[in-house]
Amino acid sequence: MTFSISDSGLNALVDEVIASGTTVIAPAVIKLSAGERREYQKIGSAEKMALTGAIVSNSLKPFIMPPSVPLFRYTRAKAGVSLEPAAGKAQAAVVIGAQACDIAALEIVDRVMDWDYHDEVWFERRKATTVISLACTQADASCFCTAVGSGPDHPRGSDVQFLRKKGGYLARALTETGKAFCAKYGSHFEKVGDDADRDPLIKETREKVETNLKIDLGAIRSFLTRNFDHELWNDFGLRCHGCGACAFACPTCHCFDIVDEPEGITHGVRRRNWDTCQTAKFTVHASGHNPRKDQNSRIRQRVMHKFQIYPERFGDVLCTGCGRCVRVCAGGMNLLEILKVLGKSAEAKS
Amino acid sequence: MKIGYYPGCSLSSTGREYNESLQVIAPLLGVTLQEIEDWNCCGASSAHATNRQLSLALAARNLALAETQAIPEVLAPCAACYNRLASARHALAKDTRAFEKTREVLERPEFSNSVRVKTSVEWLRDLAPVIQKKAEETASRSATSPSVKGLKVACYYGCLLVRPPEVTQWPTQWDDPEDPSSMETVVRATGAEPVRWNRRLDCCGAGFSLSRLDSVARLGREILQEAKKAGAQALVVACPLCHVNLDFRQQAIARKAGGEFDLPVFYITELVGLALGASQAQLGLNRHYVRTDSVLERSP
Amino acid sequence: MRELKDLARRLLEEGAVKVVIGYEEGPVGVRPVFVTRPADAEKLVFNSKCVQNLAAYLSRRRGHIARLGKPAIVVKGCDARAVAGLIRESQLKREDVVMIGIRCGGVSLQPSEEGPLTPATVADRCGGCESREPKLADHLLGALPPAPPKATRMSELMAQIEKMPVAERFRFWAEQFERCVRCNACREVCPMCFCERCIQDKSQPQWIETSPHARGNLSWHFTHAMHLAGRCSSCDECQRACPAGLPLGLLNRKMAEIVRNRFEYQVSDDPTVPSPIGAFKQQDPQEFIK
Amino acid sequence: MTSTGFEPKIAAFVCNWCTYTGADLAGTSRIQMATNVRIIRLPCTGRIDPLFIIKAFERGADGVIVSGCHPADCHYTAGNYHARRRFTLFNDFIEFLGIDSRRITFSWVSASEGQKWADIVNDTTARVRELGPFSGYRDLVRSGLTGGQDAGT
Amino acid sequence: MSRIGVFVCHCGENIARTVDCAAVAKRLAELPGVAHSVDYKYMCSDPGQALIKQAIAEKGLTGVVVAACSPHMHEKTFRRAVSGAGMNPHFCEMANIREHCSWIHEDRVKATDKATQLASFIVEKVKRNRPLQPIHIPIERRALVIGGGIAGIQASLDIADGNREVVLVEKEPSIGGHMSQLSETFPTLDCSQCILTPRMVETYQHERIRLHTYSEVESVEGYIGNFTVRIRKKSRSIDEEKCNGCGACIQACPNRKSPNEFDTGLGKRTSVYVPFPQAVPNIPVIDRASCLFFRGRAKGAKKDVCKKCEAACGKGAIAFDREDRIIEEKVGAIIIATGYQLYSIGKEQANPAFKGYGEYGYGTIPDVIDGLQFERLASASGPTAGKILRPSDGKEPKRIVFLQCIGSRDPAKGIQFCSKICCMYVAKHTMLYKHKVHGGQATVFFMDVRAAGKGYDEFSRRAIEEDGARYIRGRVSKLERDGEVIKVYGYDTLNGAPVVMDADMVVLATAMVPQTGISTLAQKLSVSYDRYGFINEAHPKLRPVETNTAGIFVAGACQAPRDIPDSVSMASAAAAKVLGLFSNEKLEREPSVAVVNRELCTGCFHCQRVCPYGAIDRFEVKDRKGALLKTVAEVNKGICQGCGTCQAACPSKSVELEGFTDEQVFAEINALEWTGQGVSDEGGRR
Repeated sequence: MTFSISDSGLNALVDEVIASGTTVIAPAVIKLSAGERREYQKIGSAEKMALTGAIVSNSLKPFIMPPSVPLFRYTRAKAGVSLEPAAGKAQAAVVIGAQACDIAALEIVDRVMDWDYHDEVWFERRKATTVISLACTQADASCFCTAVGSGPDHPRGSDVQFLRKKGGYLARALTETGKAFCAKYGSHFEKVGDDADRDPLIKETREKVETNLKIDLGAIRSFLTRNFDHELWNDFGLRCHGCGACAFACPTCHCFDIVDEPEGITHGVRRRNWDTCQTAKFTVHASGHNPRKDQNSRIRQRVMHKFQIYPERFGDVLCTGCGRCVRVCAGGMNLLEILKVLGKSAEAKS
Repeated sequence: MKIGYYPGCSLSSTGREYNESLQVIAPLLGVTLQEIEDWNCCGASSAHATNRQLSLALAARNLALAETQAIPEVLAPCAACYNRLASARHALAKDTRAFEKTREVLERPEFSNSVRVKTSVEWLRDLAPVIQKKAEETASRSATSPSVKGLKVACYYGCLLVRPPEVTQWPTQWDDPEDPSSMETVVRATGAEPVRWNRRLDCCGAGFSLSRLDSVARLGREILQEAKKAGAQALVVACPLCHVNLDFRQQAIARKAGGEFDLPVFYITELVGLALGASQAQLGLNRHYVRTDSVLERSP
Repeated sequence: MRELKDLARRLLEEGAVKVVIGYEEGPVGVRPVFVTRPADAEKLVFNSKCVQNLAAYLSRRRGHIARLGKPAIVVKGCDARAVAGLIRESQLKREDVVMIGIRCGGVSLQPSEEGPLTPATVADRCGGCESREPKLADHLLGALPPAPPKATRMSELMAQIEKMPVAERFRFWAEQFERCVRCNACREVCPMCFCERCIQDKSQPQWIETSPHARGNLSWHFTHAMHLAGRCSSCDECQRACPAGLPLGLLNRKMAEIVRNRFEYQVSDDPTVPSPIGAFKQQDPQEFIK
Repeated sequence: MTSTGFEPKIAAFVCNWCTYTGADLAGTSRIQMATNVRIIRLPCTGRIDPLFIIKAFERGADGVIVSGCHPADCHYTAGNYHARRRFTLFNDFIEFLGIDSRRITFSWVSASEGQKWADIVNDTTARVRELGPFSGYRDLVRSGLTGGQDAGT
Repeated sequence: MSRIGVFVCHCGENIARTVDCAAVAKRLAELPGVAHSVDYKYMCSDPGQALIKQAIAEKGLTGVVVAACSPHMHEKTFRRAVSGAGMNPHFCEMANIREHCSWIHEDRVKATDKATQLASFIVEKVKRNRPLQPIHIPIERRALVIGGGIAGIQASLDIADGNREVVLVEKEPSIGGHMSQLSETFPTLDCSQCILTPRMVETYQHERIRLHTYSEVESVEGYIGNFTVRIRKKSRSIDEEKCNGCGACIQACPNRKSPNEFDTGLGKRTSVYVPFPQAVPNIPVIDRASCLFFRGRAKGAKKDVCKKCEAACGKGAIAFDREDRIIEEKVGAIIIATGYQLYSIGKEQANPAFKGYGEYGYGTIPDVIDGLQFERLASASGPTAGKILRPSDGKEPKRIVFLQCIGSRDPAKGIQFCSKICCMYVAKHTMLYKHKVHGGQATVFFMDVRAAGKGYDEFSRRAIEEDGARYIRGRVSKLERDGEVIKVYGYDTLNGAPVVMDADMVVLATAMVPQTGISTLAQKLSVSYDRYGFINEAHPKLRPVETNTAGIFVAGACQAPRDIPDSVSMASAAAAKVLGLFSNEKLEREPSVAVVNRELCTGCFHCQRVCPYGAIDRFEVKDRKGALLKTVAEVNKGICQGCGTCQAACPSKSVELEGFTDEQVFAEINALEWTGQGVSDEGGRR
C-alpha cells in the first residue's frame, strides 16, 4: 500500500501524533560546544524535525535499550529482601525519519533478545514503538550498509517507509502496524501508485555507498572461523585506545552489565547498563586474570562477534554498515579497512 | 643613568659648594640629575617639632611631585632633607590614616608614595667602581692636577645620615646604622685613605648652632680632636650643617680649645670631584674657611 | 615531511628504537601509526591535521604497544608536556623513549579538517601557545611556522558559564552529564590516566557509580578533573574523543586556572619541576577556611 | 519543599586529634548546639578525599563540614597542609560545577576550641537551612534513562 | 553475614537524660547484620563489660559497637574487654553519643534520632573492620650519641651503665666539649675540669662505649630500632693503635705559631698537638694546614720537608699517609647532642640571618674579648695560667667591663632568644675577676638579670654584694680605643643618663647559637629545626627530649641555650627514653598503618611525596625469572604513623589505611541516609 504525503502534511501529522500524547522520536539538530549535529531525539513539535542533513550521529539504540535501565529497587530488612519495580512502563512512541541502517539493527538484535530468553526490557519498548524510516539520501566515506546486506532505501525493520519526492514523501506501509498507522492518520495521506517519481538522490546514494566497500561476507566469515590466531590481529588493535565509543555508538552492539547501586544501608537499585567488550574490565576475572589481556584480542572479539559468531548463530552479521564506529573513534580505527584486509586475506586463502 | 634631584634650601646657600661639586661630578659619572620641578621646603628642623601633619605634607608634596614627574629615585644631598623625606616616606607607608589624610591635604589622591630617597653617600657608594676607574684614569692622565691619592681623611657621618635605622634603613638596609662603611668605600675609590677613628656618628651640635654655642663648641672640638688624633689630614662630610659647624666654626672652636686644627672639611662630592680631575675652583673649594690646597699640595 | 621520514628510518635501521609512533594519512584524516619497518617510515606525515596527542600510547597500560619494543614518538610542544608528565610520575624513564619534536604552527580541531587553519577550525589549545617548540625532544625538526590563529569557542563558553548564577551552572552541567554514556573515551585517550585500575573501576567500595546517569557521571568527571589537577597537559583529547560532545576540556582548563591562581604553577615540559599537588607552603591560601 | 521546618542533614568529616577532641570539649563543657550534624571521625584531614563530600551529597547530605588541626598543629606534622591544597582545588572547582560552596564549611578547630566548634555547627546549619534541601543533587539520578537524547519542547 | 552486637550506655543519667537509650537499641536491632542490641546503665562498669563478653560468647558476635562516651575516653577499656572474650580488639568501636550528642542537645526526640544514626555509622563501619595485629619491629639495641660534650658524655654513660652499647661520635680530637674549656662553674664555683675529667676518662674506658673522636656522621639510613650509620673517621695522620701519647712528637714540632683553638686563639700550639693536657683520648693530631711536611707536599716539594715528629716518635706512630676511613654502625636509637657555639661578634657572619656588631670593635681592639676567651684567661690551665691579663700588652686590667646580651634578645642582629646562661656566667666572671685582681673594679651593663635556678639568684647577688660588681642597667652604644684604654659609651636607663667610662678590658657575653652544620646533620637525620638551627623537640612540654622522628632524641644546647645542669638532665632523660625503647627486643606499634596493594599500584608515587614521615619506599615487583615488572610503593610499617594522607593522594586508591579503609569510611557515609524510622525516601527513588 503506497501513499504520498506533503511536507506540510507530515508536519501536521507529527503535531497531531504529539498532541495525542504519543512520544515522537525524530532526527533533530542539537547545538553542542563541539558543534551542531543531527541526533534522534524526543521532539516536542514538528518544526524540530530535521529529516535531511549529515548522517544522524546517534543510533536508535538508546530509545529501545537505554544506556542505563533501572530493573528494580531492593530493600533489605531483618525480614529479608523485598523488590519493587523501579521504572514505569514504556510509553507508545513513533520514530520518524529513521535511517535504514538504524532500523535494520532493531530486527537483527531482536534475534538475540528472543533466543534462549525473551528479554522484556528490550521488547517492552520495541513493541511500543512504531518505526517510520526514510530512505537515505546522504552518505559519507564511512558508510557501507550495502556491503552488509542493507542499503539506503532498504525497508527492513520499517513499519512504514518514507521515500523523498518533490514537495513531500512516498509512504509505503509495510507491516500491520504500519498500515494501521497510515489508516489512523489517513487524513494526511493520499493514495498513489507505487514508487512514483522518487528522489533520484536515493539511487545515487546507494551507488556511492557501494563504491565505499565491496566484500564477500561468507568468505570473511569462514576466514575468521579458521584464523583466530592470525597475525593480522596484532596490527588491528594498535591504535585502539580501548574505550567503548564504537560499541556505544553501534546500533547493534547490545552487551550490558548489571550493577546493584546502593542508595543507603537498606536499599538501592539494580540497573542494567551498556557494556563493551573493548575495555579490559569486560573480561577480567576475580582472580585478576584476564583472558583478553590486550587490545588486539579485544578488537578481534569485536570483529569475530559481528562477522562470525553472530551470523553462525542467527544468520545475520551483527553490523548494518552505519559507519558510526569509524566516525566516533578517537584513535582513527576503521572497520571498512579491517573488512577490506580480511576480505583480501580471505581471497588469498581460498 | 638618570636620578631625581632634590637640592633643598641649603644647597643654594650655605652648602653651595655641595651643589656645585655635585653638578660637576654627576656628568663625569654619566648621571643626569633631574631636579624635581616646583619642589618646596622639606620642613627640616622646625616642622616635625611643631606639627606632624605639616611635616609629613611638606615632604610628601616633593615625593608626589617626583612621582608625577616619573622619577622613581630622588637624591637628597642634604642629610636633613634626606632625613625628612625618608621619615615622611616611612611614616606614610606605615600609617594608613596619615597617608590618607596627607593625600587629602595635598589634594593628590593618585599619590602612591612609591619614590625611593637616597643620600649622596649611598648614591656614590653604588657608583664606587665607576669612581675608582675614572679616578685611576685621571691620575694616569695628568700628574699636575691636585690628587687626593693617599690623603688621610676621617669620614664623618653625623647624626642623620644612617639613623634612625627604622627610617633610613627602610625598606632596604643600605648600611649598618651603628657601624657604617659606605663613606669609607667612596673615599677608597677616590684613592684617599679613610682612617679608623671614633667620632664618626656623633652629633656636631648643628641643631643648636644659634642657641647653645658652648655645647656646639664642645662637640665640634671633640670631633676635630679625635680626627686629628687618628692621623686624619682632612674631614669628609655629606651634610651642609656639619660642614658649617666644622668648617666655618673651626677657628672659633680652636680658639676656645686654645690651639689650631687646620683640618680642611670636604664635601664627599668635592673629594670625588678632585679625584675625577675637577679644579678646586669648579668645586667651590675656594669658598671654604679652612684652606684646602695645603693638604692637597701636601698629598703626594 | 622529509626529515621526519629519514630520521624515523635511520632510528629503525640503526636499531635505536623498535617502533616509531607517529601520524599517517588514514582513510578519513590523519591518524596514529606505529612504524616498525624502516620501509614504512614513508608513511609518516606531519601537518596541521595532526591534532592527536600520541603520548597516551606510551602509558604502561598499553601492553600490546610496549611489546613492540623501545619507542620513538612524534611530539608537538603540547604533547611533550604529557610525556614529561609520564616521566615526572615515574611511568617512563627519559632514556626509554626517543622524542622526535616538531616545531608546530598549530593543529586543527579534527584530524580530518583540511585546509589552512582558521579561528573556526583551529584546535582550542593552539591560540597563544607558548610551547610550539618541544624543548624536551631528542630531535627537533622543521622550522618554526607562523603562530596559529586563536579560537575563541572555549573562552567564550567559559565566560558564559562563569556568568551564570550557581544554580543555572548546575543545571548546565547536569544537562551535559545527562548526555554522557560512560564509554570512557575521555579516560582512555588521556595520557595522564595511566592507573592500572581506575578508581572508577574500583568496586569495593564503588565510590563512583558506573551507571551512565547524571549522578554517576558528575562524580566521574569531577574526579577525573581533580585527579588531573596540576597534571593535565591540556591537550583536550578528552573533549575531542567524547562521542557525546561534552565540553570536558573546560573542566580541566578551569582546574588548571585554579592551580595557576592558587599555587602559581603551570604544567610544563620539564619533568624535574614537581607538581604542586603533593607539596605545600605554610602560607598557602586558606581564606575560605574558617 | 520550602526551607521552613526543613531540618538539613549535615555530615562532618573531622580529624581525630584536634576537631574531634574539640567537639568532645564542647560536650564536656555542655555547649548546646544544633542537632543536625553527624560526625565521621578520621585520623587526619590528610585522609579526607573530596569523594567523601560528593558521596555524602549522594546520600542525602544537604551540607558538609570538614575540619581539622590548625596549620602547624597537625598531629602528623603536615597532613593538614596537603589537605588544605586539596580543599582549595575542591572549593574553587565545585563552584564551577554549580555546587553552591556555601553548603560546605572548611574549618580549623583545635582541641581547645569547643566554642568554635559549636559556632561552626550552628552557622553551617543555619546557612544550609536557608539554602534549603540539596534535592537538586539527588534528582540527578532520576533521569539518565535515554542518555539524555531529549530535545524538549 | 556479620553479627554485630550493639551496646547502648546510659552513662547513668548523662546520656539517658536526653537520649532514649532503649529506643536507640531497639531501632538498631532492625539494622541488617545486627544480631544483638541492648542498653545498660553503665557499660564501662564491670557488669557492663561482663554483659559484652557474655553476648560475644552466647550470640557469637563478629563485632561490637558501644554507643557511649568518646572513644578517647573508653575505647581502650572496651577493646580490652572484647579481647578478654577472645575477639580481636579491632572489631570493637565506639559511637560517641555523650560528648557529641546527649551533652550538647536538649530536644529528646532529635537527640535520640541523632544517637541512633551515630551508632548506625559505627555499626556499618565495624561490619567492615578487619582483625589487626600489633606490629612488631626488631630493635638493634645499641645507641648512637652524636657529640661528646657533657650532654653526650652523660647520655652515653647512662645508657652504657644501663647495659646497652653506645657509639659516641665527636668531631673534635677530644671529647669534653665546651665544658672542658670553662674555668669554674656557677653557682658553686667548682672547677670545671675537676668534675668533667673523671667523666671523660670513664667514658673512654667504658667497655660498652665505642668512642669515635675526630669523626663525623656521614649518613644515616633506616628508622626507629634499625638505623644504619656511616661515620667518617678523619685521619689524625697518627696511628691510634701505636701512639702511647708520650708527646715526643709535640716537643719535636718546629712550628709553635698556630693559634690554639682550645684557648680560643689566645694561646699558640704546634702543628702536631693534643687540644689540651687532659684530652681524651690522649692522641695527637697533625694539623695538615700548618704542618711543614704537608705544606711542602702541597707545594710539590721535591723531597719531604721536616718530618721531625716522625724522627722523634719512638713508636713509629706518625702516619702521614693515613686517609679518612668510613665505618658503618647499626643502632636502634640516636641522641643528638652537638651543643652550641658562640655567635661571632664581628661583622662577618657564617649564618646570613645574623648581623654582627662593628661598633664594639671586636677583632680590631685586642682587649675586647668574648666570654669563652675570658674563661680561658681565668682557667688555671689556660694561656695565662689563670692570671687575668690583657691580650694586647699582658698587663692586668684594673677596670673591666662586661656587656650582656651581645646578639641575644636583639632582633636587629637577627637573634630574638635569650641565651639563658650569660647572666650567670657574667656574675661568675665578675667574681673570678675580683678574686684574681683584688684592686680591680668590674662593671656590668645588663638588660635584665635572669637568675632563675637553684642558688642562681643568691649567686648573682653575691657578685654584687660581696664582690662589689657594679651593675648598670642599659646598653652600650660603642667602644672606642683611646690609646691604652677602651672608652665605653653607654646609657644608664635607671638614672636616665649617658655613661662614659674608661676600661682596660671589655668582655662581651655573646649569644649561644647551634654548631655550624647542624642543619645538614638534621637533614641527614630528617629531624626538623628552627630558624636558628636549634633542633625541634616533638612537643615543647610533654616530649622535650624526643624529635619528631621516632627513635631520634635530643639533649643539651643543640635544642636551645642550656646550662650544664639542664644539659645533663636532658641527657639523662634522653638516655632513659632510649633504655625504655631498648627494654624490649621488639617494638610494638599500633597496627593502623597504610598498606599498598601491589597488584593495583601503578607507581606514580604521589603517596611518597605527601607522606610526612618518608615512610614510603620503592619496591620492585619481579617475575619468577627476576625480570622487573614494575616499581611500586611500599609502606615501611616501622615509620608509618597512620595519618592516611597517602590514601587520599592515591588516584587509584591502591593504598589503604588499616582501621580507616575506604570500605569503612564509605560504609559510614552510606549510612548517612538511614534514619532508623522506616526506609527513607531520599536518594533517587523512582
